[in-house]
Amino acid sequence: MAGGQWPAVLVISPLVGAALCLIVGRWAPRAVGYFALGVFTLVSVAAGFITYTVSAVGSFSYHMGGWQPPWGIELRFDEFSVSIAVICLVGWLALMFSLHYVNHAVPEPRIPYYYALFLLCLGGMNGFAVTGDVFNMFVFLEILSLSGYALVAITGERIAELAAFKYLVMGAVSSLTILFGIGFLYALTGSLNMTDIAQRLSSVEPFPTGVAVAALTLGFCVKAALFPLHVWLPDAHAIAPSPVSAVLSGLVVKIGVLGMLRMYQVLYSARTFDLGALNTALMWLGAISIVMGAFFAMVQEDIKMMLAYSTISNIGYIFMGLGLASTFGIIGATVHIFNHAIIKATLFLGAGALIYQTGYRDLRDLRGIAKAMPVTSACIAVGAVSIVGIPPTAGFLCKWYIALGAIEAGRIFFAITLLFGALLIFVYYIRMLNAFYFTPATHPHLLQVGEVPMTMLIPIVILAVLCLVMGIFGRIPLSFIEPAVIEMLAPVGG
Amino acid sequence: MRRAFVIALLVLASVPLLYGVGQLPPIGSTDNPTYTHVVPRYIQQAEEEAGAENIVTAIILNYRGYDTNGEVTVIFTALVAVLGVLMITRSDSGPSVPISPVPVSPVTRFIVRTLSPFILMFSVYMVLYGHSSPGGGFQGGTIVGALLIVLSLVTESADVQRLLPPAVKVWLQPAAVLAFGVIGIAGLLLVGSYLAFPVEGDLVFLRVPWLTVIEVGIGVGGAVIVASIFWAMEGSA
Amino acid sequence: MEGLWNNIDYAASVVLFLIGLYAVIAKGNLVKKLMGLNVMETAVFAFVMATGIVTGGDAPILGAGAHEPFANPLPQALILTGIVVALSTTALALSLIIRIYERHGTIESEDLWGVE
Amino acid sequence: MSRAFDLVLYALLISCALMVIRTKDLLAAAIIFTTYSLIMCLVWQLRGSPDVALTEAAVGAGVTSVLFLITISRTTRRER
Repeated sequence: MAGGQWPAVLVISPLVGAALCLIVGRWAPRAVGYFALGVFTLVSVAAGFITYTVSAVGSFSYHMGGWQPPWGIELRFDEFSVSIAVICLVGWLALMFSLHYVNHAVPEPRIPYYYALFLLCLGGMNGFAVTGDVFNMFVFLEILSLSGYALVAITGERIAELAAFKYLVMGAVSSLTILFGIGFLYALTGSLNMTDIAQRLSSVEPFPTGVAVAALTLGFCVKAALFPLHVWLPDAHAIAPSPVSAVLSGLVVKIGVLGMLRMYQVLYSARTFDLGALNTALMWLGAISIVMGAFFAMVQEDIKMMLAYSTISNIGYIFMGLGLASTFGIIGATVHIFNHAIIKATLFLGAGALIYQTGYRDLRDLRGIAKAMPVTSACIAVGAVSIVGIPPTAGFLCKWYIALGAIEAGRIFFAITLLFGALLIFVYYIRMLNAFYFTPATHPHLLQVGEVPMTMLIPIVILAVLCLVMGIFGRIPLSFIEPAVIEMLAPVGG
Repeated sequence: MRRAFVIALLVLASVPLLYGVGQLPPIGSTDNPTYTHVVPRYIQQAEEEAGAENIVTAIILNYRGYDTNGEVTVIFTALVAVLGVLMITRSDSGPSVPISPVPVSPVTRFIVRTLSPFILMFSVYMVLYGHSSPGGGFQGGTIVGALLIVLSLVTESADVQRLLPPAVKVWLQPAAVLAFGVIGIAGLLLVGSYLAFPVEGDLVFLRVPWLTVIEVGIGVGGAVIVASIFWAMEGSA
Repeated sequence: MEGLWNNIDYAASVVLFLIGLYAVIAKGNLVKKLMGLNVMETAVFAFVMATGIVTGGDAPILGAGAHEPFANPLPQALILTGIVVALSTTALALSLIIRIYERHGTIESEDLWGVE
Repeated sequence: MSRAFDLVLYALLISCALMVIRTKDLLAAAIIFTTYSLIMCLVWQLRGSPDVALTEAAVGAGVTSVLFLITISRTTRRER
């Protein structure tokens, strides 16, 4: 079997590791962070081997318990599953960042729980990304959502529980909507395996399938915080400790997009459905998301709040790319999932470093900080330039591709919206950089703070370098994902 | 006004939903895809392939054991989350106010004490015979958990918690996840993939012990987790 | 309409789902919202269980006295998992409510969104 | 099981759900919710799913309700 036993290592070790975290935490509270990092290193090695196998020999699947699908659960490793690579990368760096950061952000007795939840969240995402079974997808969605809600509340700050509760209610309703859609699909096809559903969908009633698709879309759009369903996001992402924000903003919202991609995979290969209405709706909602997210971000003074709204804007890009349903659009959207994860993690970890050293999170208080923390500020600047989409950074290529997709689909209006959105994003990131670099300090004593400890600085630097590298070598992920997208769109002649 | 709007929206949403469910395959028929596609193999071969007379148990522990592995992780996540959220921190003014004690009538206390051994026996039976009768690890475990909760309510909560010292509790809470991990890895080494049970050959005698280990793990883990969540929420843990 | 009449189990779960959703959206009390969420959860479970109904179906447990046709065991297995997931969500939400009450002294959302 | 009995059970379920929403007293609402879960449990038992019925009785009606009750006792009983 291609890939050997690495798939099992990938999905199981974070779950068992999280269980052991509490035991380790009881006897050696200081070691929990290193233990979690060790466990996740193992997971990352597994993800590395799997990514290599996929790129070398192509897709493969792993049968849990040795049962053939559709009777057993299949883990599917294809080009979209390779998002485990970015999950592990960002997750590992965020864990490393946490080693020092938690002492400042999380009350001490809660630290073992913090690491256990962090591992569960990352493990849940890995499980979600690789599963080929719709119900199993729901189970892992719940693992990662539950740990996400708790991680938002774990700081015990003033409104942390409120933000977490809002997130929980919306998240739980969307999970139930997804389960409802899964129930519909099961009633129609009698199967839970995605490949199998795709084959059997071609011979069922179209209307109930439409209802199922609508339910799944609604659920995943809440998870991904598309515009009218985004209300849970800003508070939750701004209140959470910074490494958690990096993971929530960079990865957890992408889980919704990944779910959409899986659904599209099934629907496109079932061939029988006209997805025109859905695509148009996603395109418009994406466009509105871009503009509204950017607009709200412009008026924020809190740096993390600004980054949170910026996520909504970027999710808009991804959904617009999906909705365009043209090859370039979907390639751009897929690659933007990866790039935005890296960029947003840079920015949130950078913001976390600033907050750690200064204790301030308001842009007006952080003026002139570039003199005191040059490396961190430079990394944030790289992230900002990258997210605006200035060449030669990571953000440029995907936005370029999405714009090309819009033109390819004959929708010039959306290409213009995209440019307009990029302009708005430019405005608010310029405002931030202006405050850091070119404004005299509000609090002169901050000029003496110095850089953060190495375990926090290194992840930020690695991510910032990746932002640049992904811009220059951006064609590698593009060419990696391109065959998969062309294959996915082939049945509808995209 | 807002309520009327919500109601109107939901009524509007109900139309396509009801129309959609009206077009689903008719309930109850044995010709439905749900009954003709995947399930026949479970019904016909569960006993010989998976080693459990209760087909539902065969599915949750064997065919779709990985789902159940996820499920026990979800409940464990809930425990970690509840403890993480409720753990008392320095910023608080002190331990939270305990619930105002409600006097328990001696009759209730007597009944609970008399019945508890029988309830315990019932749940142990349910855990051990889950593969051949209704019930199973989680149901039995929940009943033990509920028993611990009831005992905490009618007697002193601290007395009941003394049954489970923290050093033991921390090992028992993840029992279900760990049991799955152990059996899963055993399957990986002996049969060839994670959570695989021997289907035929020399090792087939291992099936029932493995099922039992998982069931007991789920039972113990479930009971301790349910009780721990209760104690944490009650404010005494 | 005939299809709907035969699929009355699905229809009932859709109605329950929407009732629960109404409570989640329109109720101000956090505990009430959560009860609505639980009603929704149970409704979805009822929906999935209804996919497995077989007229005259016996419990899918082999052994003495069992007779064909058996009820579909797969939805049952799924819902066993689902119920546990629902319990987990409820437990976390309730502990958040306890913390919110300790901190703000109220669990009415109208009062709470003002605190921000 | 006859269709009429089905309808009665579903009517009961829907009225229970509505009462959970309408009742201002949270304690009463929690108890009505327990009833709702138990009726659901009865429905499933009648459909040949003793496993799920047992779980729903233990978890849905039992533990969930206890958790609701403990929350209500630590917060407040009245809904505005």
